[in-house]
Amino acid sequence: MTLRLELNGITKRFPGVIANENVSFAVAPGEIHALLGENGAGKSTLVKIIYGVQRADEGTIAFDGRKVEIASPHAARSLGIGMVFQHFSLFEAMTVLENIALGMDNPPPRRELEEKIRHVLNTYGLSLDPHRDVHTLSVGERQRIEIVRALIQNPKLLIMDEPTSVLTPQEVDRLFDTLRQLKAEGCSILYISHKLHEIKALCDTATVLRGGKVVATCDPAEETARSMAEMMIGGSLKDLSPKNDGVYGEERFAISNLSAPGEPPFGVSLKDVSFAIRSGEILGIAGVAGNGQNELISVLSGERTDGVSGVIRLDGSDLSKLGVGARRRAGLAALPEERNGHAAIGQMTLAENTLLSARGPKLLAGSGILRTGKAHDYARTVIEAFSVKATGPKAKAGSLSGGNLQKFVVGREIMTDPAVFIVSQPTWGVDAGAAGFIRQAMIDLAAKGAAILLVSQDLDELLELCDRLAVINAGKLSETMDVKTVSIEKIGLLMGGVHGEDDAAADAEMHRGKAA
Amino acid sequence: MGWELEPRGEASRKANLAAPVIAVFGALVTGAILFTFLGHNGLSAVYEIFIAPLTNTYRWQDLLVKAAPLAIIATGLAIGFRANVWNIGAEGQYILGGLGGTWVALQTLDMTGGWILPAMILMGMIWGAAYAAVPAILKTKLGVNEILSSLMLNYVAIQLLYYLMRAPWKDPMAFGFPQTAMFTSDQTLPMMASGTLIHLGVPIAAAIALTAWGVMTRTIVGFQVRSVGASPKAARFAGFSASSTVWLALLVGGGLAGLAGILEASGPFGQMVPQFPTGYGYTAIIVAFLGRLNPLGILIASFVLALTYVGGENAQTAIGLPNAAAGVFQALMLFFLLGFDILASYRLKRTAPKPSPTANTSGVTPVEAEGARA
Amino acid sequence: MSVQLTVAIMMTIAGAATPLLIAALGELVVEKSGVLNLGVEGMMLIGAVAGFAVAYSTGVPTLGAIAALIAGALVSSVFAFLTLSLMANQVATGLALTIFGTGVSALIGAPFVGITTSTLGPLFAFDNPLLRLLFGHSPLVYLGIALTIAVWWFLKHSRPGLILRAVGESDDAAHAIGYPVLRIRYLAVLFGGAMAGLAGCYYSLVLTPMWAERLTAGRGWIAIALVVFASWKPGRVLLGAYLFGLVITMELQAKAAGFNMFAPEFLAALPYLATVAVLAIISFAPQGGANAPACLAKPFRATA
Amino acid sequence: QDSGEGAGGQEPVKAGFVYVGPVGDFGWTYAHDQARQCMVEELGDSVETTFVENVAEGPDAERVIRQLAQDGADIVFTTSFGFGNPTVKVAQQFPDVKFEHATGFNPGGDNMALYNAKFYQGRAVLGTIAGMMSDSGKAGYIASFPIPEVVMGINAFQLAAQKQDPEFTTQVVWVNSWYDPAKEADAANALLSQGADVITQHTDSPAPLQAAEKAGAIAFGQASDMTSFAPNAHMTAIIDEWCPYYTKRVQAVMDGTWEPGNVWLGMEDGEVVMSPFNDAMPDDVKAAAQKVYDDTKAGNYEVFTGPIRDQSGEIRVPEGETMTEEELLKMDWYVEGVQS
Ligand SMILES: Nc1ncnc2c1ncn2[C@@H]1O[C@H](COP(=O)(O)OP(=O)(O)OP(=O)(O)O)[C@@H](O)[C@H]1O
Ligand SMILES: Nc1ncnc2c1ncn2[C@@H]1O[C@H](COP(=O)(O)OP(=O)(O)OP(=O)(O)O)[C@@H](O)[C@H]1O
Ligand SMILES: [Mg+2]
Ligand SMILES: [Mg+2]
Repeated sequence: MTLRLELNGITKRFPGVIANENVSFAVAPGEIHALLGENGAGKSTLVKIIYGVQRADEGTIAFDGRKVEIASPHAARSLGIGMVFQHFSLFEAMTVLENIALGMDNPPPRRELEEKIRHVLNTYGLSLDPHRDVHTLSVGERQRIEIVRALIQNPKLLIMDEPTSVLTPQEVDRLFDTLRQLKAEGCSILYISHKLHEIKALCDTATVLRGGKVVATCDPAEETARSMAEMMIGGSLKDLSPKNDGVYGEERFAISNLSAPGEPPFGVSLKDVSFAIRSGEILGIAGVAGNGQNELISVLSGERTDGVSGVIRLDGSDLSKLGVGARRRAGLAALPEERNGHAAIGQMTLAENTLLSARGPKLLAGSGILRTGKAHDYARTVIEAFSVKATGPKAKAGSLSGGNLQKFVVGREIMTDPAVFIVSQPTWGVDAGAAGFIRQAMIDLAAKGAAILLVSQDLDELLELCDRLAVINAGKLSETMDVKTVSIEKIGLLMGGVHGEDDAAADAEMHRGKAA
Repeated sequence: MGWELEPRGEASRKANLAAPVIAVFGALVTGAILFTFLGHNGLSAVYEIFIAPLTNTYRWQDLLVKAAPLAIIATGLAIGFRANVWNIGAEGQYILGGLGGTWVALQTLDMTGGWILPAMILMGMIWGAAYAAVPAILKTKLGVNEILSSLMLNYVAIQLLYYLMRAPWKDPMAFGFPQTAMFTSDQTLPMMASGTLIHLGVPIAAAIALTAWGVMTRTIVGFQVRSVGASPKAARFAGFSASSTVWLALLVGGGLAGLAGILEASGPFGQMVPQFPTGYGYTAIIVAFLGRLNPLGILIASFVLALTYVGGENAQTAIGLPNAAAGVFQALMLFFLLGFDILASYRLKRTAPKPSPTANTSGVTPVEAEGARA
Repeated sequence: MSVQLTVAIMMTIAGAATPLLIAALGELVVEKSGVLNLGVEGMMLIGAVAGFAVAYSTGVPTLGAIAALIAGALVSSVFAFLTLSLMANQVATGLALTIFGTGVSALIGAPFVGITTSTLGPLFAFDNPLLRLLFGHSPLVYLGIALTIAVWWFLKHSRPGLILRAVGESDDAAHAIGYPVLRIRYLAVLFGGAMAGLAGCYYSLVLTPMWAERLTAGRGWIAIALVVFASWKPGRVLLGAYLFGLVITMELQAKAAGFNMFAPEFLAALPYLATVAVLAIISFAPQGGANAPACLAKPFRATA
Repeated sequence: QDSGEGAGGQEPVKAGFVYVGPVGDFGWTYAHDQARQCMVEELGDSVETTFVENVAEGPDAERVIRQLAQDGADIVFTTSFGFGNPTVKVAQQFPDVKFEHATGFNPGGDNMALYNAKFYQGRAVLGTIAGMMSDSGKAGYIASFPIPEVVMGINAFQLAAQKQDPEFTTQVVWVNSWYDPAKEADAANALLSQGADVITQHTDSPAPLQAAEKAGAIAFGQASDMTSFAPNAHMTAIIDEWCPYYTKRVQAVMDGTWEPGNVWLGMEDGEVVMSPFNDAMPDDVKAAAQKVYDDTKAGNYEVFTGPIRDQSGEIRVPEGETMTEEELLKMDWYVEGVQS
């Protein structure tokens, strides 16, 4: 049998880093092949080479038994390679149809293309309106465009780079159905994810990269998530020290009847959100991306105050009329999910980045003047305490890898000793080692008596860290539930917008991935 | 064999300084070749434009006087550009600044007192800032692109000037010529030392640039501007309001352009005339970029730009170089400086030839290898 | 108003509108690809002088127009190299390009001051006013209208047009799915330069057939205003150009007829005021003037 | 130290010129530069000239004038109205240098002179031709700015035309620019389409002439012979002949006889001349036009001689009286028949 894809000695160097070193492996027709590795292990680089976005410095690629040079994505597509990127490559102001046409090399005329799209949607049980403008769509729908774009060209090899981080468990199941159907049709799939249980459920083979080199090949079904993680980091995984169960203090952070209009033009509005967190407690908020999580964080942090109603109490005093800086001084630290460009500024140094949020609590500025020396020292402290891999406080934030930057911004907030810590997706796209570190830091902070609100789409993380859990859907927050008694199914249904067994119609709503 | 640009991890201070020097040198060499090609002595042309003015103390005064308004406007613009606010309406704000001060002057023609000139200057800044408030409102309330709105308003300002000169503000004693009365001595900018041309605007320009430098690097406001420019979302995270930064940037930019306007009107012009706008607002944009949006760099850049004007005139009289050739040389230098700017943030790297065989247009090249024939 | 007068006025409007139209269509394509070239005035001057020089030297005005096209594209390639390959700031480079075009055109044009050449005038002469209105214009007037349709079709219905818009919308996404962002922008800028050159030679070969320094007297800036005024739609550029032509002509016609309703300065400022007003109005449209290319004036560097 | 006096004898006089436009404008600046070259031809090696073109009116002009003075100019000609104040300022700083300012009114000190030309005399010739040749009795006048010089030109034109055709009217269109070929062309077209069959202008480009040529109307050149732009329409042109004045003044510097002054020279001084009449002009028109020219030159004709009525029909200059130069230089009203 001819192999679908065969890599031989692929090497790719970037200034100062070898992203891929002598990588060789093969994918058979109809095989779902996982690519595993820590952040920066070289997975994305490798698939970009296969898709012709980047060129390898050395090594050869054979496709269907023939050696090929893949000089561009066009070349890749004409061979029958499709790709769904880690970061979407969509054109917001254009329609779904135009976006799909742009992803094809020789799209048929409009009408025919529309036919074909409908055909693909039907075949794989997906729903999407070809005439909608992309900027009106949810994240899940956007990913579907990328998938349709790839599928419509009948690929023989489909590459997916971290596709599930934005989907509900139900949507993930649906995606897996699609992928299995493709596999049955003989399409090969190269699949990248940090979610190891998904790999176990889906993949036939896994190639593990570390520092750009292939360090292991395994059958995921035979492995545990832990054993695969240990292959990735090349050592044994540390366990989190246990939380001190049930030892909570006073109520520190209480939200009542918080409502806010959605951010124009398409944001989700918050409706009557209420909850309370006690000292030492971690409250988790689960939910599909785009259901009001970002709105909630920005309203709690004070980034948005327009049209917001309700009360936000920290240790009894109302913060709801205060701005960002005043809330920080009152002891509230809030960290949004996007690190580069929201929680940090890539072009600025780490020292300057401490000024963004710690200038108040850490007195890094006074009477309008910056204390640059102090900021520098604080950055150094954070780097050391959180084992951030960086050349020093003068390193540009953008030069850090995602995981290291995440450690830095989490450290920057935690080391201000906040009374309340609100954090979104602290370990998104972060490898197992760094994720463990960050989770431990949060547990330690709670142990010191802080109240923590953790917003995440990673259910495993929520179940592991939180004491109680609520689900956000379409801007409404469910009842909070004790993690010990809650069922995954119930959370999944709540995430999809089903609030009771009476609600049959909600199933349809769930299919759209997100309630408008 | 090719060249490739490779980003620098940390901005290189050395490259930051070297890039403009290389650029100026490149422009000089190119200029010399060009002028030779045009039938002049290329080297002497470059000498007359670039060196001769520097060897003459009178020309130094001219240079400083010419550079002052450029530096003031460019400093204001650079603060905006740092915040990602692309005010290119400085020309209009400069005109309005001149008009604002002139309005005060016309009300006070028969008064005396030391308060008059400060009042004129203040009013100039207010009118300049007020004119910049138009794009600010449009941007913050309606999201209108300020590049385009501020550009359009420049032309409106010129017509307003023409209108005021032609009718309401025309000096009745000027034989029907469209211009205002001459300003009185209390309305005129004093000279720094008698016998020189250096008026008060020159030290004001230096002081403004130095202050701006301090503000941008050492204060929270400066940090706010830089943050908003680098990432509006991160700035919001830091508690900085994007729209107040837009206001700040445009009001400061407009106010400084207005200041430059009234300093020119009350200084070198001594009255308001239809020929008042001479493109300082546009030139200052270039100055801001040549100065790398850094107030200290802007001081140097404004001087260099002034040199190309003064030197261009010098070359006309000294060797009969046409004005157009001086203009071409000026443009060449700008091209070089703008082009070499990239060396500050990227380094040029020689790339080894790719081992790949020639790729055909589709990009797929089946390689004829023995093993490949299945 | 007599038929003669009406026709004459309409002919004048077409004459005033055509160069604005051609230059603005070029700039529209440039901006749709995500590039802002403020050097239109400079490129027009180069086109004007090149067109005149070649028409004069060869005696064939059509060759002049072709030379203008090429010359405009050539100078715009300087802009393209600096802003695209070297990522220089587009606003500053565009301004520098205008300084460059002004100077170079004056240098090249010095020997041509004060002489005339055969022009790109109407192909047919008619006494009948209606026939004259329909067929009595310079070929460039028809070209301008044809170009509008072509650009409209290109952007709206052709695949290269779709790709061009995509590049202006999100350069990173376009790059990721394999489109050569820089090459596309280069081509757009060259097209814009060619059109500006052609528009410039409308002055030196049709409207005021001669060469003099600064012949275009700031019309390049109106062309840029026009693109915005038209909210990046070719059909509206046509409408806007003729509307601007109408405003310019009506101002002069009103004066010629002895009316002085407005201060002349107000009428002169009107196109710019109208453009600001349009900017404000389109911001109320859903998705705040989504026609504005999202990447306008942002530098792009491929990360690969 | 007496360094300059070499074996060759006398050091040449250095004359500097400051121009507001480019020498390639084929209008105002072009005429001055032609005169500069003509003066050099007349005086030969004994004069050395430099010029700076495209000088903005205001501080830039002041700088350029000063630079010329510092660089050793003996006499500086500043050739635009807006150079007046800068010239006065620099003249005060350089008492040994002579300054000559064209078209201004600010006399300055005793090293500064003013000079201007009576172009309106030429406008009377144009008006005569227009009055005789127009069928529609309506001329279109493209004007720059409403300053006295332009106003008196319009009036002179209309008065002369009226003498030939009492019903004659002159329609003025202001273009608010000295030089904007496209706008001038559009203005001419507007006037032509509204029934004017004569086009004349007080702006600098040949564009109106070209428009007239296309429309089959007649028109006149401005500042220099523009026949080549409109062989059929171009009847004649008023030529600014600055050369005799420049030659005389530089010669005076050489001779050490230079005196400040304020001259307003006309046809009688050879400063304003007409270019050759177009052959297509009927003989009687040629004769009438020639007569106005000859009479003016001889001092027998002054167009601003009463009775002159203004637009409201009121007599402004009574029968038999002639306007003084001072009155003319302040003129801000229009004669009967001017529509503006
Ligand atoms: N464009 C680039 N320029 C320079 N270095 C790069 C570039 N892209 C990637 N690298 C380097 O290559 C290494 C591999 O990066 P890559 O993005 O392939 O990692 P990854 O395995 O996909 O990580 P993650 O799991 O976080 O997505 C990185 O550590 C980085 O140092
Ligand atoms: N365009 C680039 N140029 C230079 N270095 C780059 C570039 N892109 C990435 N890198 C380098 O790659 C390293 C890792 O980047 P990468 O994007 O893979 O982070 P990451 O860990 O994958 O984060 P995430 O999973 O959130 O994308 C960083 O050290 C960064 O310096
Ligand atoms: Mg990554
Ligand atoms: Mg990756």
